[in-house]
Amino acid sequence: DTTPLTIETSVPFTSHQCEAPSRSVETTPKELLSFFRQMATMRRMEIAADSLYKAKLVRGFCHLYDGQEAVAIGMEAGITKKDSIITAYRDHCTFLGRGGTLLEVFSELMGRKDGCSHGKGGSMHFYKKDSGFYGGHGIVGAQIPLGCGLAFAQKYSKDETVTFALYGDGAANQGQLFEALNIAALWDLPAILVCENNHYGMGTAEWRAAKSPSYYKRGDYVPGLKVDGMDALAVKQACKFAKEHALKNGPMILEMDTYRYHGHSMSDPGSTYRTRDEISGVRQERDPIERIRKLILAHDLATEKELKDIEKEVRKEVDDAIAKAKESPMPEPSELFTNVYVKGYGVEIVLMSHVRESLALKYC
Amino acid sequence: DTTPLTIETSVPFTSHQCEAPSRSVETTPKELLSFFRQMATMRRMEIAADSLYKAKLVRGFCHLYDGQEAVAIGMEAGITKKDSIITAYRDHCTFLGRGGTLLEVFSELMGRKDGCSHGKGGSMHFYKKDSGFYGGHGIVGAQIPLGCGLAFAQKYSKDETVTFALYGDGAANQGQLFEALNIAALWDLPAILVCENNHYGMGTAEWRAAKSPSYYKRGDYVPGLKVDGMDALAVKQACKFAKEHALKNGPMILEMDTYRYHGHSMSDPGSTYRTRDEISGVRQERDPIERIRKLILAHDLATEKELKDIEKEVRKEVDDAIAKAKESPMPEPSELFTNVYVKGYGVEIVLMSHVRESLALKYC
Amino acid sequence: KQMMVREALNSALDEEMSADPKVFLMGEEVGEYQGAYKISKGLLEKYGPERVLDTPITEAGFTGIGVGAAYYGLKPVVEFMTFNFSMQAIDHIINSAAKSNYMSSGQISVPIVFRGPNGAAAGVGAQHSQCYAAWYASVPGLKVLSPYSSEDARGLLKAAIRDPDPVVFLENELLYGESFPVSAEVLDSSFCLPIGKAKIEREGKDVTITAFSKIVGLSLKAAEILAKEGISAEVINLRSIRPLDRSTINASVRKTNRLVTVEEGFPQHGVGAEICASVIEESFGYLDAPVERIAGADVPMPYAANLERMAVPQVEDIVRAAKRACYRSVPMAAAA
Amino acid sequence: KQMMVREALNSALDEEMSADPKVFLMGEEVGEYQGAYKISKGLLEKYGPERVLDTPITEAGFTGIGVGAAYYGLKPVVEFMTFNFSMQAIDHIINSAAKSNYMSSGQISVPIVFRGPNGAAAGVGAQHSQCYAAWYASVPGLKVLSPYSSEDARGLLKAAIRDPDPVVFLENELLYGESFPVSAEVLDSSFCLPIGKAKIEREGKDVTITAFSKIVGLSLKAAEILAKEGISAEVINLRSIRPLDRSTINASVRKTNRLVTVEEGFPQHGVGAEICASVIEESFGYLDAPVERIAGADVPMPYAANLERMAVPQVEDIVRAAKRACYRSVPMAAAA
Ligand SMILES: Cc1ncc(C[n+]2csc(CCOP(=O)(O)OP(=O)(O)O)c2C)c(N)n1
Ligand SMILES: Cc1ncc(C[n+]2csc(CCOP(=O)(O)OP(=O)(O)O)c2C)c(N)n1
Ligand SMILES: [Mg+2]
Ligand SMILES: [Mg+2]
Repeated sequence: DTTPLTIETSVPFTSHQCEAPSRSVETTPKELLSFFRQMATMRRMEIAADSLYKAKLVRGFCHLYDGQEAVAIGMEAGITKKDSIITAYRDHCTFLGRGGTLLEVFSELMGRKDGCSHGKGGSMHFYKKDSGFYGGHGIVGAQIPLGCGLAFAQKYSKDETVTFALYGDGAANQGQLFEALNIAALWDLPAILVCENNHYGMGTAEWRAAKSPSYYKRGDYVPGLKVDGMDALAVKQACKFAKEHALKNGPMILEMDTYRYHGHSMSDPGSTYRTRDEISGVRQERDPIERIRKLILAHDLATEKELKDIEKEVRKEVDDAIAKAKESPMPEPSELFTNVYVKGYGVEIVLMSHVRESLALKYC
Repeated sequence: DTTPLTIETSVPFTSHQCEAPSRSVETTPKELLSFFRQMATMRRMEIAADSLYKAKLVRGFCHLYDGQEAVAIGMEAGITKKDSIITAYRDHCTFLGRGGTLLEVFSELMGRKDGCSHGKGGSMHFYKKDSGFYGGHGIVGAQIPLGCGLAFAQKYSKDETVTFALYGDGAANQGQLFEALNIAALWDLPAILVCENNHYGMGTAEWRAAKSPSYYKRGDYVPGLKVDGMDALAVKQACKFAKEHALKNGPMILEMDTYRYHGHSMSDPGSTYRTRDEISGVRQERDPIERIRKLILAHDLATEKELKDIEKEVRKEVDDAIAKAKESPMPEPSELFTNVYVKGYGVEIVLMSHVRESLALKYC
Repeated sequence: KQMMVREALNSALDEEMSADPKVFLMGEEVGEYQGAYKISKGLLEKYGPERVLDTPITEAGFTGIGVGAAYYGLKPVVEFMTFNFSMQAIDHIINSAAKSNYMSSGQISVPIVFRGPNGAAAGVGAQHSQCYAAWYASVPGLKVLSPYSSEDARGLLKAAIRDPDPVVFLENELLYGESFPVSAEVLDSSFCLPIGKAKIEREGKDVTITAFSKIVGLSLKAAEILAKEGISAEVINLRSIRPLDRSTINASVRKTNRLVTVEEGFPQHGVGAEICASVIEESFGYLDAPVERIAGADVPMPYAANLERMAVPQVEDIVRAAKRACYRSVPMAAAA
Repeated sequence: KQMMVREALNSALDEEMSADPKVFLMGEEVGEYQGAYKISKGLLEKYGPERVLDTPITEAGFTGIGVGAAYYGLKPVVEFMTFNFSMQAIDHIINSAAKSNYMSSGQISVPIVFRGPNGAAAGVGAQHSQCYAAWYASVPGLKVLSPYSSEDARGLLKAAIRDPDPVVFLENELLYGESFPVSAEVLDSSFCLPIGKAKIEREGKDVTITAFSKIVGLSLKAAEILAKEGISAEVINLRSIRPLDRSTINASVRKTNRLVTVEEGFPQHGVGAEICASVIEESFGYLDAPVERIAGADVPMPYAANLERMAVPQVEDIVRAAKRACYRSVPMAAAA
């Protein structure tokens, strides 16, 4: 059902150096239902990742996105797959939003062949270049200049597309943000810097890490918008607006006011530096999925039962993907040495593998 | 002669997030005459360094400060030697302002024993810790966090002193400025960030390197002042003001509008990216020494002849210092291995000197 | 008595902070969160926010601030959540810290410690697993320590904090939770180890094995296996990568005539290469077999468990290398 | 025909930019100023400001932008005014560039060149004189080249730009103004050298000398002096530090049975240490004398001319080391 529907954003946009877009967002029943399904999938996926981690099937770091789904979903609704996205280590849902599959997610998390990085990247390093997703970066802040570089290449190639570079409130203090933003502004790069402000960088509340937590004003001289990041429609509106702006005038900053329900990563209970009340308050009042559920019900686009069914379907999809991922084999031992260089180790490239002869003995 | 005298600054201060100090600056005949003498010394010293360089007695990089003298002089007049100063590679005059001697300057420039770093530092690495001068840094921007660190230590030690960290307009775009400023503001450090805006970073005009060349507004949330850096009295007023502010409220930014007459360093003719007219215009209208000369004459504090005599004396002092520096010996060969560590190479520290046995053979 | 490495580090910090008011700790999450790996647990409470400082995630900025504070005479301990993030601040470690005393002819000393976990943890992938021992230890002006046991951790960290020069202190996340026996001497607050001295963890006569950090443990296990097969391995715990204890290493090789170097980092220009060169320079005539160099595989760290295991040295690799060194007296190339 | 290294680099950039519209140049002062060392002279005029980009002095920012552009498929050439400043950007070189192809299992290749002068110039002091060859060449995912002559400069820079992987290209300021003879082949726009292959600059049979960049020149001078004294030295110009051409080095040592490694960088974990280890691993039985390692002195670079001269290898150091390697068959330690 694609009958147009206009819905007001939860709160007005706050703008800096620009006029805010309208609060009335165009959507369709179809879009709302797909928002619901996709966000439910993301939520379910992250909960499942949590369980897999606890079952020791996922190793190392694992940063979950539940609570922040509206950013990934709303952004995709406002742009196309020709636009580029780059983000940090909290990348599972961003990858899914770009068209990645549950099987790729779970396989990667478990270090299997069918993972989006064939098991070589892990939780923090998902990519999907064919639809413009450039990772998945583990170093706080690094993706911001990298994203501006993607935007540079888009402009250089006259592609008329833009890049969204996502980072956290903690990352927003990084010097490389200021360096990249200055260059992006000097060169009018079609870069949108998206600060996913979930109000904590690990255990540090935003105000303890930033003298000025107005992230949408980070570059004095660059227009910015503060957006309710729990409202997928507001995110969509803002991203559309920012894309148009960026193609014409260069960079823009979007601050998404959002929240992560989980701790920072699996080793963080997430409850020592914030109250349980704070978390449950957000869940009750601002949850991005519930917001869409209410809209759907209020506009009679589906029944409660239908939505529950979608959730059931989603749960099954996730379970099926996990089952399949568990059957995906570990990468071949020989994969240890592939992809270090594009052309692999040819005659020209002397691998020092004999340094650990054992490897050669065991696997080559 | 220390009768108080009140003089108006050349132009009003422009302020950001604070109220500007008064344009009326208290001074004395004595101070003005000492400004004149000191700035004349600095000017002469830099011109002499230029000649020594051309005579191949100075090697490597050599960044001259002529044109910017009022910043060094005015700053010293506003603070005490218990306050700390840290700057970049353009450090000869800052060192002199802190009480360093001409002999130390020229000896260091020629790599001699009597240099302030015993010949081991060179032009870019002057220090005078006993009067709070912490160098002399070659990496653009590095001195900014370092300076905030000095301020941290001052506060930690409850010394009631402040640090002035000087950097150029080019350096002002460095990410580490934003990182350090944020921390300085969060921790209320008594740090004053002084941007010596001479309008070029090497061959790049400020507007080509900075989307927003309002350096005194660099940190949104931190008070800033734009100062005529060619007016030693304005600089003094601003530095006093900033020191008071910083002790009470934490960091502040001062942008000194100044100019370098020489090229960036000795290899830069300094005339490809700016017009000769621009340079001579500044010389004629804004020269910091001429400004003080005029004030002295206008207030009848000395005659033209007396000022000329000072200049002659200064010239002689410089020549004498050079002569003496030329007689200063090269550092002892054994100095190659001293000061790598505080305690030198004891039994515990295995130097790999045998790697170049020749050294040992030749000198040890 | 047993002590965890985590406790050893924590107590060393605690004691040095209590002994010297100039010592302070800064870094991400070191205060209210008690440290990402809980190394600084309790210190904020004990020493207050003036001496235990939570920083924003801005390594270049806070490291520069730490170094500046050291210029002034304080004794900062800067924690990197892991040393991978020290690359954002490496210019300050090298150009601002290591070189200042020299450039200033001794005016500006830099008594600072940079510490945190280094090298591979478990399953954290390519960007979070690099070993920086060889890089930092190549730089004159720095000292580089890497503890293995709780004794090392206590004695070396205390030495690092008391030292007047910049020290890079490379810990290992996987050791934090390991327990080691500690003597009363080690537990005494005056305990301190010398910088630049290796420790012979196990004496032996047939082959020398050099290692540092976590790999010392693997080497000791390898030595046990080798003992069962009649090979007596001497295991050297380097403790200090710079200065490198060339004399202990060479003395051992002159005794055993065989050398296996082991490390987790990348092979090229690694610690093993340096040790090999040091031994060739000083004890060439004593070597009865080519030096065996075991290192991390020459690839970015893969995530998958099977690949990761292949990428880092295992006990069996050390055993095999030691056997090669002992049984074979012809050059390796000829055997290969 | 003679050609300066500066011209060789400039023409290589020019030709590759003209051949491939995806190639662009960015860095400080590369455009309007024509390059701090005039390597990019004329390129702005020829290719316009879209392809020759002056950046602010913000290495982390512009390097990250370069790497991002390479992710997208462009072929950036990023100039560092000197490699000392690359430390501000090193996280992007290592974590963003070197590891991406691996972490993404081949999805995100990074065809980028990082270039600029490396190592000591003359009289520029401790912060401006460091050699980064050993650091970068320790990192899997990077290739590291270091040209000596104009032929090298042209052939290797063209190879670097055409290569699909991130290449660190280490020039030397003191060579920019040096002229070398070049053949017609070298001047042809199709000229390109293989990455990973060393060049034997001078054949010899008594001792092998390995060197790269400016030191190749000193080594050739040393070889001449040695020749007069009846010692025939083989001089290997490494050209590529990573991959290191182990086979050429080992083949030479198997012939000469003696090895002197020379470099300007710090000794510990240096290129010499690696070469020594490589030869011990592959040709242990062939060595008739301990490997002689010549490196920069293990100190920050002093400014004073006399100290600076002592801090960097001189021709006489190489000659002396080669003689030691040739005349002495007892271990060095015994001789010392
Ligand atoms: C340069 C660097 N420093 C430290 C870390 C460790 N670290 C990983 S995530 C994180 C917190 C980041 O917080 P924020 O930017 O708000 O993103 P969020 O996790 O909330 O999405 C820290 C400190 C890192 N990965 N990189
Ligand atoms: C990180 C770094 N990048 C580049 C350089 C080379 N460099 C030295 S000075 C300079 C220009 C600095 O300009 P500015 O900050 O305006 O100071 P000014 O020289 O005008 O006093 C540059 C690019 C450096 N020293 N450090
Ligand atoms: Mg956050
Ligand atoms: Mg300037």
